[in-house]
Amino acid sequence: MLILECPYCGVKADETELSPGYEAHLKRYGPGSSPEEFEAYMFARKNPKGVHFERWRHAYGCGKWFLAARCTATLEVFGTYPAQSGEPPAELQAKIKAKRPNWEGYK
Amino acid sequence: MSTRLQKGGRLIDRSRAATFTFNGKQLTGFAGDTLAAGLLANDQMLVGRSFKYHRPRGIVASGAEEPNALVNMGEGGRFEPNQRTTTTELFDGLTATSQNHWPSLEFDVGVVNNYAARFLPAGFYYKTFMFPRFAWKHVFEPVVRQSAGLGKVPQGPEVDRYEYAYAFCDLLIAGGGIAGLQAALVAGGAGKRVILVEQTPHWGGRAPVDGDVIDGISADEWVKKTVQALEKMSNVTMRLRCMAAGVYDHGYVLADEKVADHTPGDGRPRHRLWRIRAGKIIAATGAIERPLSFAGNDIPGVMLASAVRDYVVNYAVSPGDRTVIVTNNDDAYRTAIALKEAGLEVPVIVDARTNVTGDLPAKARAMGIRVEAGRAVVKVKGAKRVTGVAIGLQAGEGAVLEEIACDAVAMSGGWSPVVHLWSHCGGKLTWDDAQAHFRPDATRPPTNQDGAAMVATLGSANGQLSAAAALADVAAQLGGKAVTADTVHEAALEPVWIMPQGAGHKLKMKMFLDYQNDVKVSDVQLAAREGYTSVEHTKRYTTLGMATDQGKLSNINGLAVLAGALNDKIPNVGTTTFRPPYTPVPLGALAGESRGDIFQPLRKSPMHGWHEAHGAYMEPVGLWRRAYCYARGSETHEQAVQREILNARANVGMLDASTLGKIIVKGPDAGRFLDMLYTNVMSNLGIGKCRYGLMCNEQGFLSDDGVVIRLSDDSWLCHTTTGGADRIHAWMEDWLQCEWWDWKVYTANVTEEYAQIAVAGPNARMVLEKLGGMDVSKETLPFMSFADGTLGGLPVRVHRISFSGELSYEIATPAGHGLALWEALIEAGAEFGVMPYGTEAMHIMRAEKGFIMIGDETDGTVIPQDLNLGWAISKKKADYLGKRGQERTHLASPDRWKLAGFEALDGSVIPDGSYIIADGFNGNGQRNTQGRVTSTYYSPTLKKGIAMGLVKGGMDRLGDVVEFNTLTTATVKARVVDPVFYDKDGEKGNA
Amino acid sequence: MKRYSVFAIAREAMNYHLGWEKAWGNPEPKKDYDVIIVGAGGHGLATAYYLGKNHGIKNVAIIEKGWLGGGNTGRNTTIIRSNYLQDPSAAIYDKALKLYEGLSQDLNYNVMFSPRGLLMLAQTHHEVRGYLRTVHANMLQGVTTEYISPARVKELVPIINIDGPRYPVLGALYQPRGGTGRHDAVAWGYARACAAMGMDIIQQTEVTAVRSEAGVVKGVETSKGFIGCKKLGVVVAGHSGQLAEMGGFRLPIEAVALQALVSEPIKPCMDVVVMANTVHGYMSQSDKGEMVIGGGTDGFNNFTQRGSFHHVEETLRALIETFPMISRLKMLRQWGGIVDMTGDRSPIISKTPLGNCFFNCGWGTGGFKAIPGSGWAMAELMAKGEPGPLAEEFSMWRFKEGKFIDESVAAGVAH
Amino acid sequence: MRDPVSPLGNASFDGFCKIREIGPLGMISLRAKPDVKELAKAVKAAVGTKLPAQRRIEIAGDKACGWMSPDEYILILPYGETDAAMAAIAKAMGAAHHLAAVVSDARAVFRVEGDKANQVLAKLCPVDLDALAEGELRRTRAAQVAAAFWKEGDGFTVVCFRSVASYMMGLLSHSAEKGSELA
Repeated sequence: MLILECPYCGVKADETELSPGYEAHLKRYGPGSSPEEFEAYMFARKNPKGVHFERWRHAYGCGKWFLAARCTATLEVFGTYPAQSGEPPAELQAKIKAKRPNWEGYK
Repeated sequence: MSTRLQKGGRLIDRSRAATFTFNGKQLTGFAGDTLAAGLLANDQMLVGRSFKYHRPRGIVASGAEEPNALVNMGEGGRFEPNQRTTTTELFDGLTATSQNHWPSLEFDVGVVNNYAARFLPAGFYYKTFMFPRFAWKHVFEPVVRQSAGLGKVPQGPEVDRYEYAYAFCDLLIAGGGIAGLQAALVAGGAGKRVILVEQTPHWGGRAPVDGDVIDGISADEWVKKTVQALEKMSNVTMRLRCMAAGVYDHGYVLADEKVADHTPGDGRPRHRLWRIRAGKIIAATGAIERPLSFAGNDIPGVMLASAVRDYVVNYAVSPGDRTVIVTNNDDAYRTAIALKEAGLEVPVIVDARTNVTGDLPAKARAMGIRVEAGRAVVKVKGAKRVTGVAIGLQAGEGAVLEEIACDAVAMSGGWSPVVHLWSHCGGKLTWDDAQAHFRPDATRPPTNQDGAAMVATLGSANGQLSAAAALADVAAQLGGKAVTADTVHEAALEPVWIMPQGAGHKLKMKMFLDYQNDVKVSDVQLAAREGYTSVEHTKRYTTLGMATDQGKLSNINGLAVLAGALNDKIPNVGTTTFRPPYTPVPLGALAGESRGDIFQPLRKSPMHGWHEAHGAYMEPVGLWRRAYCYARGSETHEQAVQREILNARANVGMLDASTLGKIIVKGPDAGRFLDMLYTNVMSNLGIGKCRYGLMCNEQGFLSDDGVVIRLSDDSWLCHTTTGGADRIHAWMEDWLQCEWWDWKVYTANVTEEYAQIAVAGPNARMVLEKLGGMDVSKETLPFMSFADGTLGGLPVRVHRISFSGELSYEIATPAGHGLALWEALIEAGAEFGVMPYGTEAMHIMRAEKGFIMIGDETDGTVIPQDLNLGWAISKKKADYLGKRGQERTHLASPDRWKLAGFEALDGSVIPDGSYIIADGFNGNGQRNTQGRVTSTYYSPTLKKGIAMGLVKGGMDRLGDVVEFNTLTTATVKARVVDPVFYDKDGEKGNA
Repeated sequence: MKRYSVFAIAREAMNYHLGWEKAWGNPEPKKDYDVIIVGAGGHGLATAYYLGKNHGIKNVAIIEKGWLGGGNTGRNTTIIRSNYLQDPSAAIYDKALKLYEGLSQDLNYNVMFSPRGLLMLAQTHHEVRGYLRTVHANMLQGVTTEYISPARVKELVPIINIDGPRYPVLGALYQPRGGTGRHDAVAWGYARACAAMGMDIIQQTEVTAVRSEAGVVKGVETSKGFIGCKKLGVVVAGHSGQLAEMGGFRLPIEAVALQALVSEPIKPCMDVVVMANTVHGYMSQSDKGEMVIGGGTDGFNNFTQRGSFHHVEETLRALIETFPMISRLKMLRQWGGIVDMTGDRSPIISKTPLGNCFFNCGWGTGGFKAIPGSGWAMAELMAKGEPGPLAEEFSMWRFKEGKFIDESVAAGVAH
Repeated sequence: MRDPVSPLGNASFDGFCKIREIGPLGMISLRAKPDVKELAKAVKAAVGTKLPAQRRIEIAGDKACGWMSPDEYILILPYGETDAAMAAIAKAMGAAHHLAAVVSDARAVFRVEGDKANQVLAKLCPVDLDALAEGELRRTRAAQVAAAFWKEGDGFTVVCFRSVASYMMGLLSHSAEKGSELA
């Protein structure tokens, strides 16, 4: 039963107030992309046992999508940040690196 | 025999008798008794039969760990099987019956299994019952099932109510013994928000029973004083009868509060399920005494030493006149002393240790109790009740030195911390050699969302078994004013896993580890011998610890026996996983308030009440209820649907379309956004106009459709399907927030702001004109346009769109006016023959017109191209959601099944769900297919069966005859036709 | 290996059951094998078994990180059925069902397959139509199913509340041959049969890397050192992603938690398996008398074998609505498993970009019922290097082509 | 023009708290970002309050403005005044990017009154009510539906969607049953 803090409204939201949205920072491939690119965009998922970047929507709240860095093995949450982010904030990446020295980075 | 003592009983109120029945027999106890205490007070030691061998079973314990004393309780809608008598509070009028026997508790036919026990070792069923093949299901399994199970099946519908409650705290303390109370006092004093829960109806735990002295006063007094102090703290919440059932991630704790189990029918919720979010959790959940494994340790009258003490001290119940104590530790001497002090006889204390020292044995000896060191109970004599014990050397093989008559045996194999809450989220354990138990390893706690320790254990749960140690533990972990308990010197225990240590196979087949599931020492050894050496294999193969007590008594003894059999150390064998709940929780409590009218939200349109009042048969559509049809008099639903259709085609009908989604999309980039969302172009739609549009997911599959209208230069209103409103709104927001966040677009889901009514049929315009208020003529309001205005004095937006193929107006009005508008239309339409129609008529009318329906023609694997909707897919657009997906080889294949109409050659209705057969069989021997039906109805308009479906080749197959399968060997031959069956030129809708 | 039978039990009983042999051994790994299977769950063991039985490949090691049968094989709700909609699914699940029907005899181990019948309730008109479609499809697939009336449902399941109030039962898809099996026994039975063929089941051994040369697999690094092989089969459910990464490619898989629970045991009251997909719950009664209950999955990646409790509550609310009397039963134990979900929720039985390396995964919430069929198909794929008809459609490349095997289309079908 | 009807006709329930359905109230959903300078003006013009900060509701007599999300506000006012307010918003916002929609009829509004009102909500919402500040508008879930509430007077005002009004009434009544007080 996760708690994730919504970066928009500051609520420490209960999992039941949220809708999950799976992997974050996917690049959309539209017309003109190769079959491999499109497949990667639609299906190939990182699915790490460890640090995972994912999408959540504060569905029973402000309705906004946000992103979270969470460990799928311990469920530790390293941080949340707005969905309008091209990549995880640098300080969040540093925090994760400090806590998980073997982490290979978000890419 | 067991009986009520004349004096004592710290928890009972002798002034309040409670009459109850057991197996129809009327018995009397006192307020404050548990049902088990009440039964024992009436000499009812035999209370049930075991699972497998149907052996007689008596009360073993005095708390949540009880494996045997489970009863059917209550009657009718309050009947509940498997109620644990040791945790059930006695109340006046309680009724209970024993379980798992036939015909009676005293004489149970199932006991034949006991005589055949030798042939029924662990896992015997895996090795037999295999022939003949059908026999397992039809012969053996029914016998196994009938003899297994425990309680009876509840019959009546539930009569009680339940509720959830949420709570938040810095610190949740589970367990209201002295460690929990002191922890609450310290944390509460430090200003923390504390919730303290205790599963029993009493604070204080075992300390008062054990006669501890804390801060110079009796434990009883100290508990009272501490509780009073806590009650004064506004930041501390205390709940009795509230069991912390499970710890979940991120500090989430479920706790089950038995609000009214002991006062049934008083109108309060029976249970309340607390959902607590705690910053930190402290498990001060105590410890559980272990049985000893000697032959006949399951005979009624053999009890845990601590339980014997509880019954004497708490309830003034004597389990027997002569109680033999058998132990490997000093604590059991407390029981001997308590019995002696109550005036009962203790013929002997059988102590497995060769060297017995310590304060308590000294006291026992001083009281004149005989202590035999280095001795073992070789076996217990008796059948339905203990009659004596045979004693031998613990170091021996079972030679009997002496037989002693007794009617009860109190055993103690040491104590195991209750580590469940620690372990639920992965807290690790460490083996404590000195105390021969697993206790929490504080260096490997379960962690929370911050990666920090989430649970701590205190007191006995942390292996600090004495009062002094427990309180010192609180001080060490939480600080606060030091509270000290008088120290009693206790000598070390000596681990004893098999008694006597050299016992032979015959004895080991009578040494029970798991009383309820009938798992014996010999079974665990057999599992090890056969290679089921992982602790999980052993557990599953023997069913050790899988009974309703989940191994609270049996696990450690079983592990030790397994370790012995593998010649390995106990910690290397490890434990099985602790899973919630700590003790079983009623499913009703877990479902909370959700039943009956508030089982799920039932969404109602503003006209919902009208439909119900007018005979509508309502069907669930998502969480909505929509009118399926309005049957009149003796009409069947089918007849009603046909009447509604014919009337709409001949006169005029009305449909409640309020559930359709309505989403405003506005902004400088709104047109561009809609062009990405829909397969066709919406940016060039004229203001005041309507356009049908399709939406696909990124895979390319059709996900929703609806009419889009242009409200102004920068705003559109998108209609979605009933099921699509929230989904599509979320979909829009997803793209706007996560992909195109620099586009200037806002959306608003205004679905529920409006009631929407379709008025359809040749007389539709006349009905609207009768109401008056705006010009709804063909010239002013042509097909596929809309206008705002009033009708009958109500504010409306009128759309000229048609899903029925008839002249049709869809009228939206603020929901608060919905019913008024509906009634006004019904009234105005009376002279034009208006009738409401339901969803089924709508389905059929649209099928007659060849309109597709999301969910019928689509199923998540269909693309618009399959449905001949290419006209609604822009060829000019470089991109739209789903375009790339549709380019994939399988989706672009010419072999895809495509939409066509079908008419059975004999005019019949093609069976719903049927497939179009193709020649031959595939590699797996399955008949090849070339299509399937998607919508099939009897058309009352055309007086014949019509169908839409997908077929390889689609409209290229016009005129072909294909074969649909049926649920018999027969097939239905049908011709491929144009799916527009009615008004092919669309003259009616345009009228 | 001595055969199990009632006579064997009687014989051993005379000797306090001291004479039973080990069901499987505890071997040290050899230097190399013809085939290594990673994962000694039901699917992995079945693969090994059929490699030996059908293809004569017996120089096989099955490597298991924990204890055999300890993953999803030992934590599912034991439902067995084959009433699937799509041809490839119906084929492999029905193959599995047919093998289950004779599995106890085949393995000489009673897996307690109990064809007690399985019902999927139709509680909306949409669901009615979905199941009518399935029953027509099954007809052509050779899978025997029926669409039955509410009255017949009530006859089969007297404890059901047929009239709602919220979702009246409108009918049901009934597969009389469906039922349950004893999950642990399936793993144990296959394990014992593999051991009897001389295969090595190596437990408590973790694969840490996949070694390959020139795009062809050579063996695996393990916590017990390198073990060579000619062919590698990976059958590790929730951990498939990690193994694929070791092999240098990515799978369309996400691991999520699926939860289940059992009630305390009561006397027999329900002789069929009931699935109610509108309200997301399914229930059967075990031979011990427990009501075995499952529901939906969590919506986020999770490797903890613990789920979020609100899903359990949702399932129970739904089932109490359907079976009001269970309100008075108690939850005895709840647990979670890691299930591997693909893009279309159907499995992958496939060659991979790495030569001689084969994956069997993605069974999501429906793996147990497939075990024998999955093992059969995987063994065929591994033995021949090319998929047979059973595995053909389950290639890992189907997503690129958009060739889905989507079972959710008929009516939200849980497992 | 006829008066609109509230979803439940102002039903009420007496338990350990009083539950009343109120309304219909006028409501406008206004979407714009707070850094759009016209926004504060528009809110002022429509309901007379200042722009609320994150998770706040500004109340002025029978009008209010609540923060719903970083770019969404709810304006509350008498039912009959929404047209005027919409006009005022349109005027104040001018060409600035925004969306304003009347949602009065899309909502049901309840009052939960009494000194144990928080206990009713504590049974339904996963919200730490002790931590709820004065003037805080909390959007959350009440059992299985979306809800928003804030403290006002001797209790709470609770808003949900119109279609689930009777479900919400059922929840609130069940939770306020006499004898089921939490403390």
